[in-house]
Amino acid sequence: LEERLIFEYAHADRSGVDLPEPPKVKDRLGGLRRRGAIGLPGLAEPQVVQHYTRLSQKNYAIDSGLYPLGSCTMKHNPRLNERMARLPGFGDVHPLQPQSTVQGAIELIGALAGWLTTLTGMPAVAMSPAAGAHGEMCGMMAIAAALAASGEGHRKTVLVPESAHGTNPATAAALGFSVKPIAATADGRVDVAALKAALGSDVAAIMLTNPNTCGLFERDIREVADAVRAAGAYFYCDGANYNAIVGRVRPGDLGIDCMHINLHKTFSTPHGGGGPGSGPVVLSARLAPYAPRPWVVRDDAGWRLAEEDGAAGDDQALGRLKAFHGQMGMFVRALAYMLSHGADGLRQVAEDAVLNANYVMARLKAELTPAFDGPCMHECLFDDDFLKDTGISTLDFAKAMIDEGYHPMTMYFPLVVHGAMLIEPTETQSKHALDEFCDTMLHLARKAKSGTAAEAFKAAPLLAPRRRLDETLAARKPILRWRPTNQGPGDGPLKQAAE
Amino acid sequence: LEERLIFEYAHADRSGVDLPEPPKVKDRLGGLRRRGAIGLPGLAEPQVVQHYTRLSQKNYAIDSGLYPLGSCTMKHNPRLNERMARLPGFGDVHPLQPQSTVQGAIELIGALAGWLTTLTGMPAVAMSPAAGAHGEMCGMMAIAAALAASGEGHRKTVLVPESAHGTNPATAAALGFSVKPIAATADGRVDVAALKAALGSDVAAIMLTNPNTCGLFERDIREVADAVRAAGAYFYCDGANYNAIVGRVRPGDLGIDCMHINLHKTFSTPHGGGGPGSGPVVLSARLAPYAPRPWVVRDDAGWRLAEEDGAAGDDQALGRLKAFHGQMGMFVRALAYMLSHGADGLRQVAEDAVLNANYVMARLKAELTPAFDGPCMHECLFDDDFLKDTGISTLDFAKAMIDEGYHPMTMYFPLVVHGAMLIEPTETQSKHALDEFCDTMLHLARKAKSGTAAEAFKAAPLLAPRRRLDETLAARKPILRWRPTNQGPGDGPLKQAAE
Amino acid sequence: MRYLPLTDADRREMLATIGVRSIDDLFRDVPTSVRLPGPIAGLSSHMGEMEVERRLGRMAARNLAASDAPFFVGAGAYKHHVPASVDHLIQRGEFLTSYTPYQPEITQGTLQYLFEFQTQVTMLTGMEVANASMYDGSTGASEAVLMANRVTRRNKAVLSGGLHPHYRAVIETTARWQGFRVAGAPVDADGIEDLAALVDKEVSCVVVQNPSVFGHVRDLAPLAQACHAAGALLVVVVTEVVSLGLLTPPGDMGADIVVCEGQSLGVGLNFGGPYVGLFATREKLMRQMPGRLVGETVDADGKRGFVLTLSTREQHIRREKATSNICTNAGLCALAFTIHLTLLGERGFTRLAELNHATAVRAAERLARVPGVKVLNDSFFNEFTVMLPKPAAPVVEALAERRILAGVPVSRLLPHAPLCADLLLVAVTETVSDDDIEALAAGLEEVL
Amino acid sequence: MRYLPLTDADRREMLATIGVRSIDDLFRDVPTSVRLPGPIAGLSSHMGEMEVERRLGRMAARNLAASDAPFFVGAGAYKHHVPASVDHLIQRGEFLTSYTPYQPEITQGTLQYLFEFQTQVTMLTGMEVANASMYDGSTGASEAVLMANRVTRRNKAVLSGGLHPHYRAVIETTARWQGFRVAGAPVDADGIEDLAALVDKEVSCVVVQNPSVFGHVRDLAPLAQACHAAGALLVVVVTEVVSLGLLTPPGDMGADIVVCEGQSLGVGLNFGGPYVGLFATREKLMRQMPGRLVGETVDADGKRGFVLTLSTREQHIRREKATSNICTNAGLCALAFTIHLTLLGERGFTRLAELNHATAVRAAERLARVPGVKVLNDSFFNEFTVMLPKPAAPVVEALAERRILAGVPVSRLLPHAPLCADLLLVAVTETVSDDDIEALAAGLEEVL
Repeated sequence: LEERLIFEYAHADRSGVDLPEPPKVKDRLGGLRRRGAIGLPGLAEPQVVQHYTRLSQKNYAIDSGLYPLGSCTMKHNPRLNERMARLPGFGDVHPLQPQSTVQGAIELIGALAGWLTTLTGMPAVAMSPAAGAHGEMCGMMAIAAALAASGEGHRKTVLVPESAHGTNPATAAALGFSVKPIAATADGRVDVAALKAALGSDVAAIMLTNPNTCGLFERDIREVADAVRAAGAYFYCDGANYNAIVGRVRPGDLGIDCMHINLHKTFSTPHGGGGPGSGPVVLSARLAPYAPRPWVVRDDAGWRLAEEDGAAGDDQALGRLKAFHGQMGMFVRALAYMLSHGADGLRQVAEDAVLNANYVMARLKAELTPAFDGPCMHECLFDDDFLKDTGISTLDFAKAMIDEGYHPMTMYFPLVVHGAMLIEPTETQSKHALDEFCDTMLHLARKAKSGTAAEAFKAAPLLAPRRRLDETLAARKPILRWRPTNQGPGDGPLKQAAE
Repeated sequence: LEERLIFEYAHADRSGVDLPEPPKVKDRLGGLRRRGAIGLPGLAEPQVVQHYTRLSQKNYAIDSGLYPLGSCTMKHNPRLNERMARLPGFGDVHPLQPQSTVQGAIELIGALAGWLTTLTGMPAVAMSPAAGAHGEMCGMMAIAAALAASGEGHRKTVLVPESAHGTNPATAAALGFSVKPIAATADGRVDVAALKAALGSDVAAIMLTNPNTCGLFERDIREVADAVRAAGAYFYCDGANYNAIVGRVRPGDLGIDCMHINLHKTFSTPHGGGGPGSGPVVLSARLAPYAPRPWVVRDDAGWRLAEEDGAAGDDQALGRLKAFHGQMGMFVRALAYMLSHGADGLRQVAEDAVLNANYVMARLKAELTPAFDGPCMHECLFDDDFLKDTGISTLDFAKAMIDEGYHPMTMYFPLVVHGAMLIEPTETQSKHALDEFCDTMLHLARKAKSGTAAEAFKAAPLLAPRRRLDETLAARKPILRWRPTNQGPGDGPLKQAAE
Repeated sequence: MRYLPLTDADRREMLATIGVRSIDDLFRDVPTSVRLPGPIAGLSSHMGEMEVERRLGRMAARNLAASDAPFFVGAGAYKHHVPASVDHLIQRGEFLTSYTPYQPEITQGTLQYLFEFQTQVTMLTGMEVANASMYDGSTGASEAVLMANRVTRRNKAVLSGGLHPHYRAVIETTARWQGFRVAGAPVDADGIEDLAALVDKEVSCVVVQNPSVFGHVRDLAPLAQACHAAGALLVVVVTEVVSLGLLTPPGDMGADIVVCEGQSLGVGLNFGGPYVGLFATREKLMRQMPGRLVGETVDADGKRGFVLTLSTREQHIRREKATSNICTNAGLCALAFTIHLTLLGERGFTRLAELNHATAVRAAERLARVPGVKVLNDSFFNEFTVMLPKPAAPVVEALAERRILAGVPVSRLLPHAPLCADLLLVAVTETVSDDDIEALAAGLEEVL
Repeated sequence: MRYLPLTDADRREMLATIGVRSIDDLFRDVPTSVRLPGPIAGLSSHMGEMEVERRLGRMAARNLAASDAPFFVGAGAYKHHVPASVDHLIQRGEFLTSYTPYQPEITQGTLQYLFEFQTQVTMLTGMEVANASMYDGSTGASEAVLMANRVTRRNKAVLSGGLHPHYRAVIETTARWQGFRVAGAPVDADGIEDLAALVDKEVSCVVVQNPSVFGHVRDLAPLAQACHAAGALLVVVVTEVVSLGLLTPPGDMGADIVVCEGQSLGVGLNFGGPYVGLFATREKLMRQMPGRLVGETVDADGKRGFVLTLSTREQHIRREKATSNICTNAGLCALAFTIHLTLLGERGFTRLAELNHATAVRAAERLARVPGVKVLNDSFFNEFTVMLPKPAAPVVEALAERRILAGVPVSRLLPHAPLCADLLLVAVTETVSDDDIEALAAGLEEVL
């Protein structure tokens, strides 16, 4: 059965919510009472539950199986965390209640901040960024603020390796920096010589991901850090791949100045189909004074949110990044995850994540072509060399995986590798599941190389809720909302079949 | 992907639960410490969540779509009820806590009892039966107790119409009654003349379902009740079909002596794949003294559970039917449902249930053959006349529905109709959903009658997680548990495909 | 009304299609004298979620939740920690709102977990086959006796004095109305009864609980031998299924039927229900089992699949000749049970049992030091009996006022056994902290 | 450890397959000087669910939950009743644990609900297109200004004195570091400002909140005309989206961009986050929008389907030339929002708005009768400003001690505006009962 849009089920006269009769009053709407209907569809509760249940059944998810997306860390999302986030003391408190009535909530933010700074070996953390990219913005603002404070506002260049996430250059550019790409070496790491050469007096910062997006640890990171600092610049580390080293290496020991942490990657808060995220940023001592408001303070009177600068106006804070105090719901989940694992468990997380990725690489290299030699960290990268002359692209290969019951890996990223396939199994997959996955991948690779399967690959997927979708059409003639004139599926195949 | 059994994923060394180290003590197990392993499989939490998520995806459910099972009342299960049942004050209280600490819990049972007696117009209710069949047992025990108390223990015959649920004769027989079937008339109702003729001095009770399992109201029920009473017997009413009349007719006005109420049918507590149910029994004044312990009392001191008879031993109660006080979790859900609907809403429930069933009958009679003339109540019944000479059975027709996305209706029940198809849409389906369902049914009926589709029907279902299963094999060589020697799917098609 | 999708326009249109003028025309078979003209009086009208939550929330708030107090109440229902994923998974609509799996092609989810459940039950109990669950332990015990009667064609059950009084009452009720005899042993608070002496050639079964309701753990092998020698069956009841992580399973001691209350795993307290009964027996007795059974088979393509099987025992096929009138099982509770047990696994389950026992031993040792308190048990698992220097019920009440839930006074279960008035059953699970034990001991010292 | 499926045996076997001897060999690219020899000091070790629940439960218990007190706190986040089915549905694993729908064939669930969400947002706001959500209202407002700057190629934003101070602070932070100017109007507690006077040819947009943070409702059509005459855009911010059930939508008054905080529907208070930002604009400005967009298309079989579209605006394609650095949206909160709104429908949503307004009017009338209290607003939706005879912050604190959460003292938001010290923002939603209003009034009478 096709699932209609809610608008196609609708009846204005129906509602899935019963509300009491409003008391009779003279309205005080300043003459601005709405005229005419909004047009919202009305469904009864049973229909709503069925609609969203059926929609959900068209989704792949971590709960369905292995989710090998590189750089996205699709690990198990514990349900304990969901339960904790829904405790009334966390889920049902208002951000502007008197602070005396939310001491435990502020304490929780403080406790999470303590875990983050201790784990990373950094002295401070800004908790309010709403997502990883928001954290990048926060960190780069702090760098801009520090430069401004020291009279070095002229530093307007930011160095970014070619393999970086798109958010890195986008963030730098948004803040008015000019982005200078740094090449990669043949072994998939940043070209330290090129980097040093670029480190002039115009350079504000370098933005480096470590482990990098090729799944490799930047061996020379200490040397990079020293050079950056010597050049008077700041070292921004993209923490998207923190899962590979959490509990085993402290980023603070690497000489970085700031790093955002995706709580939905390393610390298991759910991706939720694309958000909400949460991106606290740990800061070095030289950036800490510029952290955004508010922050958490503990003093004799208890826990306190430092929300506003003093009347003296001597505040160095870079400002406020969002209303209220950050993604509390994600904080609770992340802290529940950290407490569950503990320092010992988090170390094991990193080890198992790296072990799983190397195991997959070891098994797959029988048929696929690893992009680089040597061990990887938490994700393994292949190029499309093994598909040469097959007429099958990375995309085709990925779509064929869907018919085998898997979500595709990350494709065509990082850009430095041709037809990249980036696989991150995460530590929450069993050896059994990895073996099943590897068996399938090897089978597909052999099939691809057989020389007779190109058409089958191009036709994939066949078994998914939809076959390949026309993205060009979508972009050329954007239909971004339903309108009554849209043709529903009621006139489509189903109706015909029934006749 | 095939979903293995937990035993086939297992590793004894793994656990999805972390527990603290037990304190060191000298054990006091009386020398009965277990020797050797239990053999339980060990899985980590991520695997467990994936396993059961994937299993769930192999199930049809109310949340997936229309569930037209006659006599089962598969209506929407509100999630509010689930939330209420999980309030710590209901879900996290022990049945043997001091009654002073569970006043609200006892009050809830009392409040539900009040709704049940008021709705049914009966003076008393026994709350402890765990399910409908258990309620039947309770009601028939009460009748036996009343007969014993009045010195009429010689009444050993119970009259049961041929169309009754299997539980009716099974219950009567279990209590040592001999079951005497009563024929149905051509219009699908009990043969009143035959019934009256059978009402001798040996008759203990009649067990009648009303509306009956043909979906028809027993027009002559008052006459039957009078005759039964005049003959010195009791009138047991099977309440499985109460949904058709709830809020619109009070069973107490029909002259019955007792009726069980399936909270999971009329009052929307979830079926849960086959339970738990809950089957309170309403009782007439002449049966009330024999109700089982415990019951709820409200006096000046508050709410109280009357759990044990007085020391005087003058108790008439029929005994205790189960440990503790009944299916509390179901009580909370049922009361939440009743409060949500109110007296007005429950009346509407009956009306819409009956309207939906008649609408389906009206639309389907274009191609299918209704078993009886005239309006039905909450379910409509067809025979297999329309399949005559097609080579297609009711079973084949039902399995073909699966490929169209529907759960089959109830088949081959009631037994009085040849190749019966009993359809109960319930009041929680929209007209839109009914139309879609009817279109599909009409399409299938036309296809069946086309004379060319028998093989296709026999092959159905093709699109379900499994095709038809060999039930004969299962019964002939019962395999009721996994053993290490069982062959898992790992050696099956998947493994081969991967090689 | 939020659960009713029909609009008035729909209703009018549908009545027209049917060809009647009003809804009343569809109710024409109902005698006019009993048709109510409007909503039933004395009941409230429909209300929104917010209002329902307020009403029920007020009732809920009048109860002291187990988690809000030091908690030692057991006697057939036990407070254990249930992992969050259990409740999450059982609430998936595909499980929660599914019917009995009579259509196996589209209910393999339910069927497979029940098959896994049956297997786990056989492992725990040391038996060969198990069914897909009963209402609860007490009704399961009663069905076990009926089954023993069928198997042995005898008509008399011997009940241990250590059997939970509620279980005994349920069996007695069944006996009274279904016509068999019961020989009940005297209350056995000390765990010293000799049941073998009561077994004669008329006895179909002996029903014994292990650990007993007073907590005593006993080797049942001698009793099993005595039963078998007399042609009777041994029915073993376990009300605390976690004990099977540490104790010799009934099957290894010669039990013929094992019945457990499965509430401890996955289900929660729920003020007494719904719970889940486990029922296991020997393979040769399989066809005399009550309740649903899931079996393995293959589908038309030869793939492994599961179905309800041996249903010729059941009422919907056999009607008055069925082995039991049972129709429902406790499917969703069985699901909670099996998920919890799968999460635990061998290692987690045995550790959970160790933790329960060790914590209980600690508690027993501490309470034994309270002046005037005597622990009756030499052996126990996670529950034991203490004798107080005065009646237990008022002591429990006094402690409840201090927000300590101290246990079950035996008089609550056996109001007519005066010798038991001073006895208190104390259950100690993994949820009990050292502070809780200290609070109970201190509370007792205060009120005694 | 319960979340880690590898056993030690697995690990050994896998290391052998890889061809290394120890896990350390896989970390060999990490300089030895920074490799930690063991767990990081100063942090606890792993613990079970029970212990985590205890720890976090203790913290949670130290907060006064909104439902446990008469509750009048608003100012950008509102307590509304969320139906139980909303939370049930968003917790389905297929929604909760799914990634961004970059693979449309197997994420039609997410894509379709986002398409429905976008449509609902356009309906509510009276606009033509909407994106698939922003982090929250405040960051959405800041993105709106950046978009206006791009569209107009101007560099100065005028901010209303009725704009939520946090929103203003977020825009100012963005302005400071991303390099544009802000002209902020003075605090407008009385709702009488004339923003048109501030619009000149340098202005890219005027940002105005309706109802304002002080609760005033205004007709923005004249301001829109002034903006358009000067070539500027009108950005309308709505922090209480329920108001759109009763008020003329911003689109009908001429808004070019509408940003709403969507927290009121489906999401809950969560101590400030996560929330969900709604972002809508005119069709002609579509390609300058930030954030993800879902569009309708067809698949290879011609069936309707949905995809992320116009992603050439986005960072993962355009890198430093992207319209915004945003990568995430608030998918799951958007789902909660759209489910709640779908449940409400036209009838439920407009009634909810009526109920909020009517209850708030009642509260305003009652508070106006408290001696010394003055209600500043002529017009409002469900929140209004009262002037107290003394500073509001200590009054609120005193009432909190009586377990009444009376509202937000304006000084909490504007600590450096001495004229505002006596002002209190009072929000009144459908969750407020008559008893609650009476409790607040009585409390005020007591502490004033």
